[in-house]
Amino acid sequence: MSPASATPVSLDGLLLESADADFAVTGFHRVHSASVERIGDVARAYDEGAYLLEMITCEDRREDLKAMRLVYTFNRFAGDLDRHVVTVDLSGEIPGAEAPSINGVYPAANWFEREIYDMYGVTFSGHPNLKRILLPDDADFHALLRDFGRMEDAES
Amino acid sequence: MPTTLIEQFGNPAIAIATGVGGVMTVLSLNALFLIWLERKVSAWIQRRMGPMEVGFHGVFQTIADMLKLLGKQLITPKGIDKPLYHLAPIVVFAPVVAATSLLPFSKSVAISNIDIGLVLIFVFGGFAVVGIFMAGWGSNNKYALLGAMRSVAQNISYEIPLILSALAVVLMVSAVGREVPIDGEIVALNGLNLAHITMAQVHWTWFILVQPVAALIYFISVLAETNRAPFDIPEAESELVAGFHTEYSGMRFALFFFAEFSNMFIGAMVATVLFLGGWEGPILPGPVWFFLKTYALIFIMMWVRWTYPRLRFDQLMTFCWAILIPLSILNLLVTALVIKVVQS
Amino acid sequence: MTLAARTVHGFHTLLTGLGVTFKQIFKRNVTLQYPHEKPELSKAYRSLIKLKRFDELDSHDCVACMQCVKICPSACITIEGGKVDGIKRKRATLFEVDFALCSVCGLCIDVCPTDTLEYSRLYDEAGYERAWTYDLLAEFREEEPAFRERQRVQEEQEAAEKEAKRLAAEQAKAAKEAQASKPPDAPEGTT
Amino acid sequence: MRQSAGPTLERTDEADTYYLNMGPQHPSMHGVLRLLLKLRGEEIVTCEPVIGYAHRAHEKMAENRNYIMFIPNTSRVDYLSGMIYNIAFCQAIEKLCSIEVPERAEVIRIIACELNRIQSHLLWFGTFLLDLGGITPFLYCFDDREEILDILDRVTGSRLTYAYGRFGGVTMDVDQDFLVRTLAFVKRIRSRFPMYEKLVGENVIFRERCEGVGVITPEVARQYGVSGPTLRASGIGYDVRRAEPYGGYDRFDFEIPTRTAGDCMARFEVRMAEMEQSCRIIEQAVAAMPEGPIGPKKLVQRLKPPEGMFYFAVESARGHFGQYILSDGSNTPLKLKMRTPSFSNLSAMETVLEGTMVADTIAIVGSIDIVMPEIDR
Amino acid sequence: MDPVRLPLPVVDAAPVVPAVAKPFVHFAVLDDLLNAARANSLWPLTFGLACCAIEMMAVGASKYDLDRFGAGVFRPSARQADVMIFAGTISRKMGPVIKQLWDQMPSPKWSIAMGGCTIDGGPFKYPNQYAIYEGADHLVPVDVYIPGCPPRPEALIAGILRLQEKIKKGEKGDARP
Repeated sequence: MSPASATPVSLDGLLLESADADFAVTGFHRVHSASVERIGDVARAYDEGAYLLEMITCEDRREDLKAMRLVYTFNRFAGDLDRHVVTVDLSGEIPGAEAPSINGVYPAANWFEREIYDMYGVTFSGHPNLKRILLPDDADFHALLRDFGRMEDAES
Repeated sequence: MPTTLIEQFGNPAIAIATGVGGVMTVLSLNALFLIWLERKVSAWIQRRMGPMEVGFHGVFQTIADMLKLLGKQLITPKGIDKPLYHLAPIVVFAPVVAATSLLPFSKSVAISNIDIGLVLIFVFGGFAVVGIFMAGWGSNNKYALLGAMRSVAQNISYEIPLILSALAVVLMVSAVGREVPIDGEIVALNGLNLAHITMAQVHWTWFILVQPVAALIYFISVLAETNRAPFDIPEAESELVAGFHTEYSGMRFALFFFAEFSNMFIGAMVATVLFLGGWEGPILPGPVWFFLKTYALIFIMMWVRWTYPRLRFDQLMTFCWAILIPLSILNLLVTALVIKVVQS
Repeated sequence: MTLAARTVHGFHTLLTGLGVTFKQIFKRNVTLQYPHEKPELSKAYRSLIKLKRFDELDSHDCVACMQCVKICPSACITIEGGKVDGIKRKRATLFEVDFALCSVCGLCIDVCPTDTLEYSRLYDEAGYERAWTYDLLAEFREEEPAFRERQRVQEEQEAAEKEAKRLAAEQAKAAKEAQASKPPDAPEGTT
Repeated sequence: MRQSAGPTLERTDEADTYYLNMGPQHPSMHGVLRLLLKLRGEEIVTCEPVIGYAHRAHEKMAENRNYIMFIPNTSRVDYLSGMIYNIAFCQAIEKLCSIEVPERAEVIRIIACELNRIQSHLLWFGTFLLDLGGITPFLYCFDDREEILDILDRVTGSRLTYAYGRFGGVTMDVDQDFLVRTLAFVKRIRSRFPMYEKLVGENVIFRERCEGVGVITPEVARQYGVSGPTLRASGIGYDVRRAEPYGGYDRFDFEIPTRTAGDCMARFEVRMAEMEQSCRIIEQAVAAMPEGPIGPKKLVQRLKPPEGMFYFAVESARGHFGQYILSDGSNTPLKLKMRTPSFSNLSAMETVLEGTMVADTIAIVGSIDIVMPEIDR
Repeated sequence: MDPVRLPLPVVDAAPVVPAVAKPFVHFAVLDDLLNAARANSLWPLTFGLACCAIEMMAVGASKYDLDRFGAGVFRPSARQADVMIFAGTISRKMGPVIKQLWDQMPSPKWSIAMGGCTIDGGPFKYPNQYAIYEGADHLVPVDVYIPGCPPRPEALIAGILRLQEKIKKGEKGDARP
C-alpha cells in the first residue's frame, strides 16, 4: 500500500481543505474539497502527476447542504495505487448549477460530464457537445434528482 | 464428341425447350440440395445437428424455406431506383441458367457444344457483377451501396487470375491435343471448347496433376467470384448487415440466394471440367463422375467457409494484385516455356 | 520475412485451420434434443417459488407473516391470510406470485420464518397470454378443510394439556403452601 | 413525451462524406450500441458512439430500495460477469458495515468469480471472431461456456444472472461433486487452448485482420481511464486483484499477463493468457478449500452503515468496476454510483477509430469487449 | 407438484393493430401447406437487447441448436426476417427503433416476448419507472410470451414450438384476431 502522505502532486494553494482518509474503510487515500474556480487547475495538477480521472459523479445534496456536490476521483493505474477524491460544491438551483468542464485536460471527462448533465441538470461550461447521453434527446426531466420519480408519489 | 440437343431433336424449338427445362430442374433441385447440404456441413463441423424436424434429417427444410419465401410480402422500399431494383435479381439469376447449358456432362450428353464455351462462361460470370451492382445501387440503402461497390471491385479484380489460370489449361490442351482420335477421325483439340478440354484430359492425365498452381489459383478465384467466405465481403454479415441484398425480401431475396448457390455450383463444375477431367472415371457412367467431383469441390468450398474469418477489403485487393496475378502470369509463362521446350 | 515466405507460411496456417475443423466433423454432436430429451436439472436449480409440503402437517406452513412480500425487490408476491375459523395458528388463504416480475433472487426463501418456500422445477414455460400469475395454494386448496380440522383438534389437545399442566402446577403450589403454613408439629397426612 | 431515438441524420458539412448509421440493431454491435459514423468512402472521418438504448435506471432503483433489495439488480448490470458484480456488491456492503465473512465463503466466491471470468472471456472470443467473419469458433466457445454454466448451475441455480451472494457469505454450500467437475473443466479447457491457437491464433487471415489494428497507446489509455484487458494489452499491468487485493485474492499467486503492442492481437493474447491465469487460481482455490460455515444463519437485513463516502473497486472481466456509495446511516443508500469499465473503454473509441476502415471499426469495437447495459446502467 | 398457473383473464394488452378481416377465399390444402412451410422456417431477426440475448445466442449454439427446427438462420436485415424475438429490456429510447424495425419486416410476421422484462417489466418494474417500456405489448402485438429471468434455452425452444403450433393453426401474426 503506497504511503498516502507522499503525494507527488503539487496541490498547494488550490484546495479548500484536505484530509487523510483510512483506505481500508473508505477506499480513499486522501479526501480534498476544492472551489468551483480552481477545479481546472486541480485537474491539471493531477494530470502532471500522471494520475488518471477514474470517475466524476454528482450528488443531489440540496436538502442538507443546499448544494449540488460534484465528486472527482483521481487514481494511478501505472504507479502504485493512490486514490484521491475531490468534492466541489455548486449552487443548489437546477438548472442554475454550473461548473467548468475539465474535458481539455482529461478527455475521459467528456462522457462523465454529459452523464451528469443528463441525470442531474448540472451544466459544464466549455464542454464540446454537452447533450444528453443516456436519456432520449427530447426528454424534459433529469432522472437522478431526488425529487424526481419517487416511488411513493407514483400514481399506480 | 457429345451429341448436342440440336442434333438429337433436329427441331430447334423442342431442343431449346428440353434444354432450358433440363437446366432449370437440375439447377433448382441442386440449389435446394446445396442449401440443405450447407446447413448440414456447418452443423457437422460445429458438432450440432442442423435441420432435423422437417422430414427425415430435415430433408424438406429447404422446400419449406422456399415455400415460405414464396408466401412473403414483397416490400418495395420508398426512394428506390425502380428499374434497377426490380431487374437486379433477374440479371443476377439469368446468366446462371445460360452458363449451365454450356457444360459437357458426359461423353454422349451435352446441351450444347460451342467452340468458344470457356469464353462464354466467363462472359456470363461477368453478368453477375452487373446484377449485384444494380441491386446495391438501386435499393437506396447505404449498406447495400457499400456492398455493391465492394463486390464490383472484388469480382473484376478476381476475374483476371481466374482467366489467366484457365489460359494455362487452354495452352496445355492445344499443346497436348495435336492429333487425337475422336470417334474415328483425327482432330486438333481446340483449347476453348469444354468438351475438347475434357477429351484432352481423358487422352492424357488430369490437369490438376500437371497444373497444381493453376488449379489452386482457379479455386481461390472461384471462391472470390461467388462471394464465398473468406471473400464474402459484399454481403459481409457482421459489417454491412446483409450487403447488397439488404433491401430484398421474399422471392426476390430467394432469387439472390438461389443465384449464389448456383454460381457456386457452376464454379465447381467448370473447375471439374478444367482440372479434374470432367466425365472421365473408371467404371461409373460419365455424369455420375461429373457430379461426384463437383460436389467434392463444393464440400471443400463449404468447409473453407466455416473455418476462416473474413479478409478486410484492402487486404483482399493486395492479395489479388500482389500475389495471385503475378503468380498466375508466372505460371502461364512457365507453361508456355515448357511447351516450347517439349515441342522442339 | 519476404513476401513469398510469408505467403507460404500463411498458406500453411490455413491448412492447419482446415485440419482442426475436419477433425471436429467426426466427433459426436453435443446437442441436447430438447423436445425429445429432457434436461436433468441440478438440485440447486432455481425457478419460480412454491410452497413446501411438510410431512408432519401434510400441508404447507405459510402463516401469512408478509415477510417475503416486504423483502421482494420486484413486489411480485401477493398474500392474504390470518386467523381462520378458530385456529390460533395463522394461515394464508391466498398466495400468488407473478412469474413475469420475479427475478428468482431467492430473498423470499431466505427470509421466510417457517421455511415453507422452495424452488419449483419449472423450466420450459411458454404461452400465448400475457398474465403469468401463479397460484401457489392450488395443490393444497381441496385438503385445506381437513387440515384445519386436524389443526383444531391438535390445538384443543394442546390447550387441554396446558390446562392440565397449569392445574397440576397450581396443586403443587397449593400443596407446598399448605405444607409451609404448618411447620413444627407433626405433618399430618403425609401420604 | 415523445421519445426520439437519438440524433437524426442530416447532410454532412464536409465534401464527399456521408453519415452511416451503424444502428442500435446491428449484428456485431454487441447489443444496442449505435455508432454514428461520418465516412469518406470506407474510411471513418469521425465516429460518435450514441448510447443509452439499454438504460434501465439501475442507480435510480438503488436510491429507492434497501441495500438488500438491490441484489438482483447487480448481476443484471453486466450479465456477462454477473457473478463478479453480484459478489462485488456484497463485498462492498460487507466492507461498509464491517460484516465478517467466513473463509470458506471467500474461497467459494473466488472460484465462482474466476469461472465467471473465463466464461465471459470465452463469449468475448466467440463474438470477436463472429465480428471478423469466422462463425465456427463462436460455437466451439459456446460448448466450453455451457460446461461452466452447468457447473455454476449446480450451486447457484441460475445460468447467467446470479443472486448467489448475500451480505456475509453465499447462499448454498459447495459439495465434492462441484469441486471434481471444476477440476475436470479446467483440464478440458486447457486441452482446448491449443486448438483455439491453431484454428484462430495462428491463422494468417486473423493475424492480418488484427495486427496493428486499433492501437491504444498508454497515454490515450490514461487520458480516457481505460482499464482491464484493454489497458493491459497497452503495456500497463494494472489489475485491481493485485493493486488493491480484496476478498482473499492475495492468498493465491497468479501473474498479470500484459502485452505492449496495444492492438487487437495484443488484446486477444492478453485475454487468452488471462483465462489460463484464472484456471491457475481455481486450481489453487479448490486445493485450499477450508471447512466451515458459508455465511450467517439468518439473512442480514437491517444494516447500520456509517455515514460518508465509500469507494470499493473490483476487477470485472472488462476492467476496473468501482462502486461509490454515499451513505447517510439509513438502510437505503443516498447514492450508489457504479463506475463501469466499458463506459470509459468505449469513450476512448472516439479517437482510436478515426481514420480506420469500416471493417476495422467492427474489429476494434469487438476487441475491447463491451456490454451495453453495463455502459448505459 | 409444480404450482398451477391461474387461468386469469387475458390482460387486455394495448390494442396496437386493428383486427384484419378473415380472408374471403379459403384454399384448404394450400393454406395448410403454406402454414406448415412458414412454421418450419421461422427466420429470427438478430435482435439482442440485454441479458436474454445471451440465452438466445446459447439457443443458437451447439448444445440447444435452434437450427433443428429450421429457425437457426438469424437474419440481420429486417427485410428477410419472419419473427422478432424481444430478448431483453426494452428501453424508452429503443421504442421508435423497434417500431421502425417492426414496420420494415414483411408480413406475415410474428413476435416472441422472451423474458420477464418484455412481458411486464420484470425486475425493473417499479412505480414511476421512467426508463423502460414495461412489456413489449406497448409497441408491437406479441404472439408468444416466455416468462423467466432469463428463461432457460429450453423455454425459448418451447416458445418457438408454441409459435409453430399457432402458425400451423393458421393465425397470422400481425392480424390480431
